[in-house]
Amino acid sequence: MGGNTMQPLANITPLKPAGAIEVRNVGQVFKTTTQDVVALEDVSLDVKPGRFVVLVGPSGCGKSTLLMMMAGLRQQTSGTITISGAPIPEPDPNRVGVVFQEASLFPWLTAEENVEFPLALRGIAKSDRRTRAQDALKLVGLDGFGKRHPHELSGGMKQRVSIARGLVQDPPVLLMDEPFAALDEQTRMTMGDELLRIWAATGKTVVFVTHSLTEAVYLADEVIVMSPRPGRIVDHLQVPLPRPRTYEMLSGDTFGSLRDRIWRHIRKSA
Amino acid sequence: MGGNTMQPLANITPLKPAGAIEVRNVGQVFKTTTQDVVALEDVSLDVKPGRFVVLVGPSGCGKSTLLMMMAGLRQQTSGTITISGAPIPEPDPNRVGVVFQEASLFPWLTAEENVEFPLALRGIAKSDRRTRAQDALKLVGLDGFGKRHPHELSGGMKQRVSIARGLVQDPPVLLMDEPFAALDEQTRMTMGDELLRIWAATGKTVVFVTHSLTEAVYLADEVIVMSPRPGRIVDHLQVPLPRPRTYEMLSGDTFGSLRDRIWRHIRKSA
Amino acid sequence: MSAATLRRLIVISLIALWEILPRAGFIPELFLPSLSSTLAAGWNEAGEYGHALAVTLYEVAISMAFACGGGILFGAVVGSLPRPRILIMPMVSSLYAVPLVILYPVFTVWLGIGSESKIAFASIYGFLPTMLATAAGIQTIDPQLLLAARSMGATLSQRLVRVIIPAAIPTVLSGLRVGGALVIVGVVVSEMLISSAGIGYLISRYRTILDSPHVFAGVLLVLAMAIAFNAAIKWIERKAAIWQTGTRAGQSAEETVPAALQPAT
Amino acid sequence: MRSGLGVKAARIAIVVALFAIWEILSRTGIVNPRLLPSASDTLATLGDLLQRASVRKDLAVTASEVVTAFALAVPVGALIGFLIAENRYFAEVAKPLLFFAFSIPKSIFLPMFILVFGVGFAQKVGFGFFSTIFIVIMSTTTAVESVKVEHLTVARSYGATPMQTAFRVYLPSMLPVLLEALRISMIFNLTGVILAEMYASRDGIGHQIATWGENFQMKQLLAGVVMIAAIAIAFNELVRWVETRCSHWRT
Amino acid sequence: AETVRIGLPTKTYWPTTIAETAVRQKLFEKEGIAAELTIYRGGAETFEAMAAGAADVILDATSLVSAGRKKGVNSKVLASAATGYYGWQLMTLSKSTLGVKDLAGKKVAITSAGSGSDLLALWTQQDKKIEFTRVPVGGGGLVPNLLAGNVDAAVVYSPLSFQISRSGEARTILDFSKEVPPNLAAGWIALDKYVQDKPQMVQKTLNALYGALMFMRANKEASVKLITELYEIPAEIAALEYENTIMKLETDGSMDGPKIPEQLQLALDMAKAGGMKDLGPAAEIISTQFKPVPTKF
Ligand SMILES: Nc1ncnc2c1ncn2[C@@H]1O[C@H](COP(=O)(O)OP(=O)(O)OP(=O)(O)O)[C@@H](O)[C@H]1O
Ligand SMILES: Nc1ncnc2c1ncn2[C@@H]1O[C@H](COP(=O)(O)OP(=O)(O)OP(=O)(O)O)[C@@H](O)[C@H]1O
Ligand SMILES: Cc1ncc(C[n+]2csc(CCO)c2C)c(N)n1
Ligand SMILES: [Mg+2]
Ligand SMILES: [Mg+2]
Repeated sequence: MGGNTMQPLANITPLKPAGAIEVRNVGQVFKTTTQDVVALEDVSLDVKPGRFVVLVGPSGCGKSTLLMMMAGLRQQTSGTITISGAPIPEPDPNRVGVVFQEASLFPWLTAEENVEFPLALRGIAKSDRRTRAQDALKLVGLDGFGKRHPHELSGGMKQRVSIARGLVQDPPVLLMDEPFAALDEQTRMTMGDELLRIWAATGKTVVFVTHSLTEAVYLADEVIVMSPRPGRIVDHLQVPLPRPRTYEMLSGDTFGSLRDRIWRHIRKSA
Repeated sequence: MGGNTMQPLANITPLKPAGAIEVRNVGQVFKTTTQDVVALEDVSLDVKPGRFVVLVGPSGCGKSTLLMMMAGLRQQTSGTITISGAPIPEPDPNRVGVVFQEASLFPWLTAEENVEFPLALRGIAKSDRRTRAQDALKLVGLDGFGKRHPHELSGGMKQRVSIARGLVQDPPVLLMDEPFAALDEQTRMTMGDELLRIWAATGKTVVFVTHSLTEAVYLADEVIVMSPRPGRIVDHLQVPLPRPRTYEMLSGDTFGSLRDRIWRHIRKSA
Repeated sequence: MSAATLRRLIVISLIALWEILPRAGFIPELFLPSLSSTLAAGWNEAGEYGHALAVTLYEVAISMAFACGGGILFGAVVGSLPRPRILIMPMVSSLYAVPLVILYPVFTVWLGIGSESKIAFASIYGFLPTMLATAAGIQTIDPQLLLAARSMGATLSQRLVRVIIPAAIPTVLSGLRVGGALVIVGVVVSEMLISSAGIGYLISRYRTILDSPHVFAGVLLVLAMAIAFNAAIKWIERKAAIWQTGTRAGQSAEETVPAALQPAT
Repeated sequence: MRSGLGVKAARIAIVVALFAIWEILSRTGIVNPRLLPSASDTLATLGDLLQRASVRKDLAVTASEVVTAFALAVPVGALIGFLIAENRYFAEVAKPLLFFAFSIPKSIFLPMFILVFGVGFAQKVGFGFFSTIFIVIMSTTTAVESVKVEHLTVARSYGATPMQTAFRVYLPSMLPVLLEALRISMIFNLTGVILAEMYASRDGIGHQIATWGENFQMKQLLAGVVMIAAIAIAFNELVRWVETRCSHWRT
Repeated sequence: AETVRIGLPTKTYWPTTIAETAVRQKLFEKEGIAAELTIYRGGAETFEAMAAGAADVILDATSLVSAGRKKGVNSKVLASAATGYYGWQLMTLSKSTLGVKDLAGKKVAITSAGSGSDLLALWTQQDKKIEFTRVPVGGGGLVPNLLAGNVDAAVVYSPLSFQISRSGEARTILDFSKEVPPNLAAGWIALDKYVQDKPQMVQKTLNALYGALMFMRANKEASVKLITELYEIPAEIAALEYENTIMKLETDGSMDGPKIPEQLQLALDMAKAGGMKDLGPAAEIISTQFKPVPTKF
């Protein structure tokens, strides 16, 4: 996987390097039939290129909404967002890839074809596509399941296909919305390590939503903690643990105190 | 919530008390377009009435499938299953309630109406229904969200509505398929405690699937560990921790060693 | 008894009744001539019927392309764009609410009396149900799938071809069934009303002179077209079955669905 | 649905524009006004016709036939469609036959209806029913097939009876497709009844329209068509209104 | 009173006027019966309705009676009504200079294949020894297609023919009422079974119908007014219709006359030339059982 898809960006954004995310005073209000819901209020955030940022916060605080806006899938009610220096009024797979909270696989395609889908959109040759899709499926431990249709897969397997689909696109920024929620702990850990390996190798910027504080600290360079509705950023922690991360760190003091600090925020807000 | 829905069962099952689950040499084979998939093989299991049993195992090992069979929603290829002493060829909400892995709410109903749904099916009066639904929603921390439609709720909120829908029917056996997967840790813990409280008060039998080993040990009387496909039971642990469970127990030795024992199984199988 | 056997039995008994009822005098030959005399009548004028069939098939084929191709494309575009949908759909379905058959004789003034007017009429007749069904099918698509495709940078046409149409396949197929059938009906009816060629023309000509065996020979040909069309749709359905695995239509297309998946009824 | 005033205005504008084009085509003689009387003339004639007691009676007759045929065809067709979608055996037996019946031009059978029902209310209703039922059956079948399996599983797990499943899961899931079907069915129904009236009748608006057509009374013919179109469109709008009321939960 | 169901081929065809007059002048009532008029889409449809038992007495082309006998529908011509195609004309646009002979190779509109207009078009081809294309355009398509220039000529029936010639849009190049030799084109018809079961009803019905004709002949003003009203046409066109069709109809109706078999055979021969097969001899379809006694008005 090369970074060649990033090249066209050089023309658009001479100032900011590819992969930088800037969120400035962003707010989001949903109009429902009954009342207006302020989902996010005055959120500002800077993610430097190549950083692994984890977003945590209570259910319904607006994490998915923030991700959708960064992906250009939803427009903020106020404020600005730039990705690699340019605003993102429309989804742009050359800049941003998304793994959704719900697997959202195409039921009429096999696992393999689902993973190939974003490549097919760009007109990549069939054989090339197949190889890359199979690599991605191997990465998520679904070697040999390529020919299955989504309804023939378990919940966790679907989610893994969805992750493979996100990875295969290889954009400079990867947004992942609770990608490991449906996985068992072993698979979750293996995939976490795999993700870190890919991240380190490709220099991607990753924004990752999770409910597991252990996972958050284990994966992140920085953890961003959000308050319940209306969602605001209440803390922004740097994780000073060295890379590569190891399971031993989980029982270390640094790890424990960071986890505790986040936990207190979450607890307070509930 | 009373146990009055259990009374009619006395006539059907004079021998076994309501809530007992017996799984005998059960197997499940899926025929797919390409090949036959043996999802479960020779699974036997006894759950005494009023026990809280947690099912863990790697993704795709057949946990959901086993639950579907206990619920009468899918017929086993071989073996027998009895609930409260009688086989369950058809779903029977008086015996078994289910909370599904995917929220599967009805999009045309509000959160409240979704929770009321099982009650409405039994012809319970509107006002009574509403009160009970609102109680259930309060229980899952969704007070005030009753009038929202599913598409206006976050992933975790939908899952909680689905849990409320499972709780509101009050059957002697409750099957829960990863109900807390989409929740943040705080909500997850609160809801776990809430579930334990309801369980203790009503004497229900609960079969609970989770990927969190901590959650498994924290909640369970017994933990059943399954191997990867074809799914078999590889371990059946009793959790000797006293009730009510407290967060302090999480750091205790008993807890740690149980968690470790399960972890080794899962790790081995991966 | 297997379903196919029972169906065959029904068909055979219908055919037998067709022969017996007129012969026994239960139905006057004017209304229903026996099957054998119908076949004989058709055979005697085989050349004439062959020529008429060619004309009708030509008109059906072109109308089918317009109605089904256009209907699916238009329905998909309109159904997936919220603004045009709100604006156009009500107008289109209102337009369809106008019983056009009444105006057909007047239409011929502008479209001429040849194949063009039949093709135009049948195309409109078949276009709208196909389009409406496609648009309706698209509205029931899981929005999450469209979101996912959008996030991967699918262009409008890619979303249309790769997401919207496959997801709407079951509905589109049924729209196609209805639309295609209406194309056949539309061509034959307009031929019956005004034309100088085609099966519909033969039917109405022979009716005017009370030549019922020849009328029913024409009807028989229409039935044959319906059967052929049905077979074609079945073929497409089988091809598309793999696409429908997420829906109940797909579930029942599979032989392997366990009994437990079947609803209680 | 917040379609807003803008959309309504645009819609009205389109309708007005269509009438204006019609008026101009006819007035300027681009189209022979004998073949296409102007919109204003047609509307004036329409007003005139509506004044006539006989036309009003014809309308009432047609309306009663249409309503009766529809009231019979929709429940019966929906029931059969439902059975077909739900029962594999029944479906395999009936589906090809019904589809086949659907693809036959129904007007061939008009004489048969006279044979069975004579000429009158029953024959019109019978033919209207016959023209409508197949499309209702086929649409219902499709609508049923669009129901999500997960939703059925949930209902089943709560022990929903077939009736409850029908009304609480099928009906709301199917509603968009079903309403669409209802719309198309009404058109088939209306066309069927009018065709039957044109074929043989003592009264009814279809009968009048046939006569106007044969006598080259273009103003009356167009006025009659506009009248029927208006009725059909009114029904269409009614269905749409129900649709927007029932599908507020959609995004 | 018992009701006779009278079937009529189209609204603006003269039998409708006759039957309507009989109703309005209460002639059926005077005969002690009631009548129910039903208008059908054309001659074949009217005949089908009678065969189906939906109409008791109809007016229709006599050739259909003969064709029907071979299809198991046993009916007879009870009374002669018209021996010519009154009001039927071959017309072109006024601005066209075509004559009948010039139509060779051109397009001529007829209502539908096998119908009365087709018969006349075929007759024209035979009589004038020319070949043209007959284009069926339906009743509603005749004038529009003529005016739009889609066809070169059209076989037009009354009162439409009078109307468009009056308005100056079209002109007559062949008047069938004059050119076609007298033949028993149309008659009042009933099923044998009905005649057998209810001869009295048949007699009374014929009495009322011919009584209506007598009334119309005697009351021009009232008749023209009725036609004006019924057809929604200007009075002057109605007057033309009255003069050129109503006044030409057979007043006697008797099937006993010496010329009847011959005129009927001529009608059948014309139908045969028009494509009808299986027509029996004229004698088969004549019933001389009834002689209309016009009801007094
Ligand atoms: N389409 C919508 N209409 C109205 N309200 C909405 C809509 N989408 C989301 N919301 C509301 O916005 C808030 C934030 O939702 P969001 O999905 O971003 O939460 P989240 O942080 O991802 O939660 P979870 O962890 O449960 O997935 C919630 O309160 C939700 O109810
Ligand atoms: N309809 C089906 N057709 C074919 N195979 C299926 C079907 N449903 C499930 N399977 C297979 O059966 C196995 C067990 O699936 P199941 O959903 O029970 O797993 P699970 O233990 O619940 O996994 P997860 O934790 O990921 O939800 C999987 O390998 C899956 O691929
Ligand atoms: C307005 C009008 N008049 C007559 C006929 C046809 N038609 C029915 S019965 C009959 C008797 C003489 O053949 C004829 C000509 C028609 N279709 N439309
Ligand atoms: Mg979320
Ligand atoms: Mg599962």
